[in-house]
Amino acid sequence: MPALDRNLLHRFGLLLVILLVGLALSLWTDTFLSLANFTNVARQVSINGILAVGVTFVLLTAGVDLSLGSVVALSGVACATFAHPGEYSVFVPIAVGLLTGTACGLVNGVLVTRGGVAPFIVTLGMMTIARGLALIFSGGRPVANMSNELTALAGDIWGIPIPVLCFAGVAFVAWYFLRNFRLGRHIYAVGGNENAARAAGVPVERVKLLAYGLCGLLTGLAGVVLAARITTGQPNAGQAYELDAIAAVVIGGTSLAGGVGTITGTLLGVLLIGVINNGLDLMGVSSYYQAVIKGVIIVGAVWLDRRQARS
Amino acid sequence: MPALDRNLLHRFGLLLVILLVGLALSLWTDTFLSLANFTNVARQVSINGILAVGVTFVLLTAGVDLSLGSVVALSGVACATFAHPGEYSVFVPIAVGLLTGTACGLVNGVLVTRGGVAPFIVTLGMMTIARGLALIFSGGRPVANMSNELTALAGDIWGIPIPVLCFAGVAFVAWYFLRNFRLGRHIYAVGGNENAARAAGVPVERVKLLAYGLCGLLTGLAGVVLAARITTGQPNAGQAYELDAIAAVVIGGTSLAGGVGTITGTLLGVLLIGVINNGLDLMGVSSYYQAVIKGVIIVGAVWLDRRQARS
Amino acid sequence: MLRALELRKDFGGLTVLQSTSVDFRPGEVHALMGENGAGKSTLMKVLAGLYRPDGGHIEWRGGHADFASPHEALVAGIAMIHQELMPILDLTVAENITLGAEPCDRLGRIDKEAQLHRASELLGELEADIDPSRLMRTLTVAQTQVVEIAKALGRNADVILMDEPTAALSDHEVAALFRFIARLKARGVTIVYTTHKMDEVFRLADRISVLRDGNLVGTAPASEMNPAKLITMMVGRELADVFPVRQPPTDEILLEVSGLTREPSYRNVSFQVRRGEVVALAGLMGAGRTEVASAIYGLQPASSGQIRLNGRAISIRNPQDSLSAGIGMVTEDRKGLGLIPALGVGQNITLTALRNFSKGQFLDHTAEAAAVGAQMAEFSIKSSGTSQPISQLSGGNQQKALLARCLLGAPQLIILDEPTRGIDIGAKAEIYALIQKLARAGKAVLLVSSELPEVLSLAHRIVVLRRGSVSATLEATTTDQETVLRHAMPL
Amino acid sequence: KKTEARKEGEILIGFSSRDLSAEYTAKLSEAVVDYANTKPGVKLVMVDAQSDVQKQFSQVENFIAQKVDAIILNPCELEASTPAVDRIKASGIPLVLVNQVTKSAGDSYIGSNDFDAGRIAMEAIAKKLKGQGGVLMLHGIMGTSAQLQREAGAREVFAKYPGLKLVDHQTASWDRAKAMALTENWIQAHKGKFQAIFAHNDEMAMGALLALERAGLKKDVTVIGIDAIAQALTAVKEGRLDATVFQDAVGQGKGSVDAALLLAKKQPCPKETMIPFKLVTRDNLSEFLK
Ligand SMILES: Nc1ncnc2c1ncn2[C@@H]1O[C@H](COP(=O)(O)OP(=O)(O)OP(=O)(O)O)[C@@H](O)[C@H]1O
Ligand SMILES: Nc1ncnc2c1ncn2[C@@H]1O[C@H](COP(=O)(O)OP(=O)(O)OP(=O)(O)O)[C@@H](O)[C@H]1O
Ligand SMILES: [Mg+2]
Ligand SMILES: [Mg+2]
Repeated sequence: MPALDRNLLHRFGLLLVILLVGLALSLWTDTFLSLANFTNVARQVSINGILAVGVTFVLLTAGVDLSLGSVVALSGVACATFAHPGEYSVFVPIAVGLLTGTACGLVNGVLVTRGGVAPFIVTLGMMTIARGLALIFSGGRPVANMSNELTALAGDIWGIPIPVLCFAGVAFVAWYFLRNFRLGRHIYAVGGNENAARAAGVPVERVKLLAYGLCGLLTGLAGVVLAARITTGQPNAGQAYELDAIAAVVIGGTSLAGGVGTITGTLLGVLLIGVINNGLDLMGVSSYYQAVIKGVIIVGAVWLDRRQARS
Repeated sequence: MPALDRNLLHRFGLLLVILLVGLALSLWTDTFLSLANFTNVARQVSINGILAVGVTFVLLTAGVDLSLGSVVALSGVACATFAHPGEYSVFVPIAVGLLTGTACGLVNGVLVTRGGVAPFIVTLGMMTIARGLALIFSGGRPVANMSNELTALAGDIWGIPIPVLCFAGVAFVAWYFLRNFRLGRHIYAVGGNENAARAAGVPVERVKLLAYGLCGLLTGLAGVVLAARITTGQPNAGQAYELDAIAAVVIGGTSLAGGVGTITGTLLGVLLIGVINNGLDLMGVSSYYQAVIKGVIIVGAVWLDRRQARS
Repeated sequence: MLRALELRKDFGGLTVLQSTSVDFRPGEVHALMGENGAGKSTLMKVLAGLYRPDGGHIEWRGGHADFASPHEALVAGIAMIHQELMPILDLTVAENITLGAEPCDRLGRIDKEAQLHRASELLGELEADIDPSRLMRTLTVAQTQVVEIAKALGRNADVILMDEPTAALSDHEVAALFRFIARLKARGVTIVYTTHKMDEVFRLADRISVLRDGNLVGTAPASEMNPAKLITMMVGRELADVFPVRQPPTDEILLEVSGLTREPSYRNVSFQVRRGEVVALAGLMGAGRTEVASAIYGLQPASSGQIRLNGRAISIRNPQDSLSAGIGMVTEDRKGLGLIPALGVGQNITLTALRNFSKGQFLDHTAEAAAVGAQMAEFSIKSSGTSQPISQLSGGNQQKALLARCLLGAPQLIILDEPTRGIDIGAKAEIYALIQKLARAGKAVLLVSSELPEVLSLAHRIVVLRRGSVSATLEATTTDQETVLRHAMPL
Repeated sequence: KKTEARKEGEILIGFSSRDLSAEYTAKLSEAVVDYANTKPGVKLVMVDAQSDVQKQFSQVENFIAQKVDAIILNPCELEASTPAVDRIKASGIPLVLVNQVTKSAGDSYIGSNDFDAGRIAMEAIAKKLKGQGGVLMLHGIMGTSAQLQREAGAREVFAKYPGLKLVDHQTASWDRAKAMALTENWIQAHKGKFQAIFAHNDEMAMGALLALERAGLKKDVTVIGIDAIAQALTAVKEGRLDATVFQDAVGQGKGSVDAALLLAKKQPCPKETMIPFKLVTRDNLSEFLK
């Protein structure tokens, strides 16, 4: 569909900024341009990437999910609780983590669709509730002593980090789903004009529930991957992850008003944030200035992107 | 105008929840129902209240401001820098704080209107930029040694805390402005349907700029009041204040899609959050459970409110 | 086979439909007539499952039908073309047309070939030249309406409810739609049809039901009806001649447009409008009428050309410029460029002229309320109060409110783009009278309308556009429908 | 030109600070940077993990990619930062841990034990109250190592003195304004039932102090914090704050840079350098004011 294929070209401004930043970094540092560092960047963006793909579904329906970070923590704690060595098969903690995330997502979805409460409020509530639950379940202490099978999830296969493979897989499936599946197109329709979608017989409530559920599932996955990476279920992990994830999606051209956006855009947004973080570290920019520069680049990138999209 | 006056009745569900929570607290604790505690609650909500009133303007234009917390910190630092005893008159630090906030707000406004960048991205950028600037200007250390004249701003007049008076004054002026000023009406029109407002001759860009500027001014005020209250300009103050402020506004019935909402609603939202925080502390609920209960009450209150508004 | 039995619908205490019973027969075109706000759209929305009735019930194929959502009604075989255009702007035309009924494989994947094919087939039947892979966002209002029609027709429903489907269409598309309706009829499909265009009713309808204030006045075969009788039933009184007499214009030129160009929409457009004159811009759909009018009002400034008002060249970059120069406009895109949905009717009406009701920045609520009251009475706008959100008004009343907004600013030049779209016959007559009154008062009116009778009877002169260029300027009194059409048709 | 290209023989040290917005870590980090600047031929790159384990992990990976000569890590967490430490050890780059241990040991550890800090502060309170009275405790962000260990240290003291009662405890997230509001609420709820407040850091202690002073209750209540930040020291000097617990930020900072340099030059270096916490009261204040 032109509406989608156009996207890469459409996001040309963003690609340009990423390339420019990359070029600058290659010139300034002798460490940026290396396979090892690219693997690094890929690994570092994978958790934010998985979250960003998940929240893309929700943002496309004109919703929002502020609970990502807390649900990452809760799923991580839930997963770690069942991941002590020799207790269960490795699939149990993974399933528990994914189910926890999905459950939170579905609760959000039900409150939004049946309860008619604004997504901002529902997910803000879930943000504090999930954090509280993570602290309660873990007794406020990190859940450690995870089995090697589970922490191996943060390792490599064929030299590629598994989190990166997860992210790539998730992104591909999401892209294919949104592009080719009826339900995927309905997500756009609901976000684009809810009344029109309903009048055309689209089951609006079910579509929204699906979007929140999928977002929850991917949040659970991010929680499991994070727990594997840091080898603990950390009840205070994931602080403000939702902001980075939503920022990546919006940078990638998805409208907070719903109905517009693509997974390729989201990937570019995730990449931009990852490259900036990596590059500023490599350049040894002082952290205070890092904050300022990061803010300026993000606003500048989006400005450039929109400017060329208009022209 | 009835569209505004309807509000209190309209927000009846919210009022009901506040009264219920208040009643429960009066029965459970013997400390909630006292003048001293009411003064307490009023003092504690005043900073969030000032921010909430400010961000109401922005939300009404269908924008958003995520930079509130960071700008509070930056304005506080700026104010404290000029507030050392015996250096300047007390008006200088106050003016500096207010101007800093206003400047940040105007920059947000210009980027949104002239730059055409989504408010979410602009203010997310400002969030990290202002935080970075606050850290740079203060060298990362709290700016202490403030004059008594300035810290007296957190004291009382006639037994009423000055922050509460500030909040009350700000709320009244904002209420009057939105109700009785042409520009106030224009803010609603722009948020309700930007294109239609433009076609009807409303100077859309100027109206938005004004909204962001006013929000910035009030954020600066909140920064000054906070600095006076904690007797320092704290570069890491105000973390996540934007979430509490926006939550209060949305709880009060303002739509994130713009064009709908009132200051009275915002006041009720601020009050609800304040009463919950105060009450849970008074009851000695454990931190973990506080988070869960707070989330449930907020979602529940909004759910009840919307349910009765529909019926 | 479809029956409404004592249906009642309330909106927060206001009863909009009171015990209305109508039955619709297979293979008939049943016209639903009534004034603005009579409850036609509401009745249709109840039948289509969009609203739940507050009383009575629907009988469908001999059984009780209780549709919880449009989805259920569609599955049962009832589709609706909504009066309110509901495009999903960022999806393609094909996706909009097949929305909710996409051709899929077993896994739920969309067959995009089939989707495009289905869309072009439907558009072809409606004789509309729209590329189905275009984004909805790039369509004009008229094209959007064609897509809405195709969307409903594509559901292969047994009952199709059509709520003012032709409001934004020009004769060519209307004719194509009517041919389509004839084919549907032959297949035994029931059509429930609402319109404010009298001629259509008598061309199409087998039976006519008239609603007034939510009550059914009566149902009769079309053959037993005539326009005068129908109007009397609708309005409750007889209506004098619809078109008032024209007064000759003055010689004083108020607006002079020369060489207005904005490729690819229009080029080198020049014409004049005198005080006291009504000039119509005529042309086929997509000829560029709306774009020329928007350029004069500043919504989409021209890239070159000159606009002179009262002999002075003025630069118009946005509506603020044109409003302060004394130009007002009612746009054709009521929802996109007109309504502020959440604000009350009153606040919508005073939005443009708010300065007149304020001292400095302070609003004078008393003066504002008085002006609102006067305008609502003058335009007989029906609402439950001045603070009722304008989005809750019936389509026609919304249109009247926007007219009231435009005229409250007392502009010298009034641009009206499809001003009577969706307005009932009684109100139309009032608007026609108003246009002549404005002309008589020395104002100038630039009228864009797709209804040729309207153009011919109201305007003094007609500027015909053909693919963005002026093909003729005709004196209304000495020309006729055929001449205008000949100049409008592509060569 | 690659401005960052390393000069011949220059030693490059990577330093990841836990959180520069926390005053104690900011002071520590500043000491690290300042001290490294005084060493010729040494270049130090500092990054801020903002209390995010995962972010710090990424920063460590970036250091490894840069092939730095040594890494100074101020870990965010005891458990969760362990993989980052393991990754560094696998890369063979010398590692100095400062101020916080992890499950895996580095090549050298410079620091002190948060458990002790909590214990010392609570002991001081117990002594002041003569083992009898109500205490309120202000927690840091729940679940962080510092919060957990400072609480554990304090709890040990409660176990020792049955007369000490923990009246209420609640998190104020290391934040002064939050601590102030919380203390105001506690004054309503528990007026007269508490004689001391123990705050997990000085920021919160200052907040509690301001709330008590505003309510005119300071004279009845002992307030003790941890970290000995500048304002706390001033407050101790003015007799407003009863005590704070000094953690030698400058000592830790210098020690970690020295250790990193030794390790980078492949010279022997002590496995562990403990820099003890010290209680700061009015009596011994002069030792700690520069
Ligand atoms: N959602 C709503 N809430 C409140 N009132 C409504 C709502 N929808 C419609 N109404 C009211 O119901 C009445 C009938 O509206 P309806 O749209 O059915 O009229 P209509 O006959 O279709 O008129 P028109 O010819 O102008 O389209 C109007 O007075 C309108 O204000
Ligand atoms: N928003 C838009 N984006 C792209 N093209 C547009 C847009 N609006 C109009 N056009 C194109 O500009 C041309 C002129 O459209 P315009 O709306 O002025 O026609 P019109 O004569 O007023 O017809 P009608 O109003 O009956 O559709 C058409 O070819 C149309 O496709
Ligand atoms: Mg209607
Ligand atoms: Mg037109």
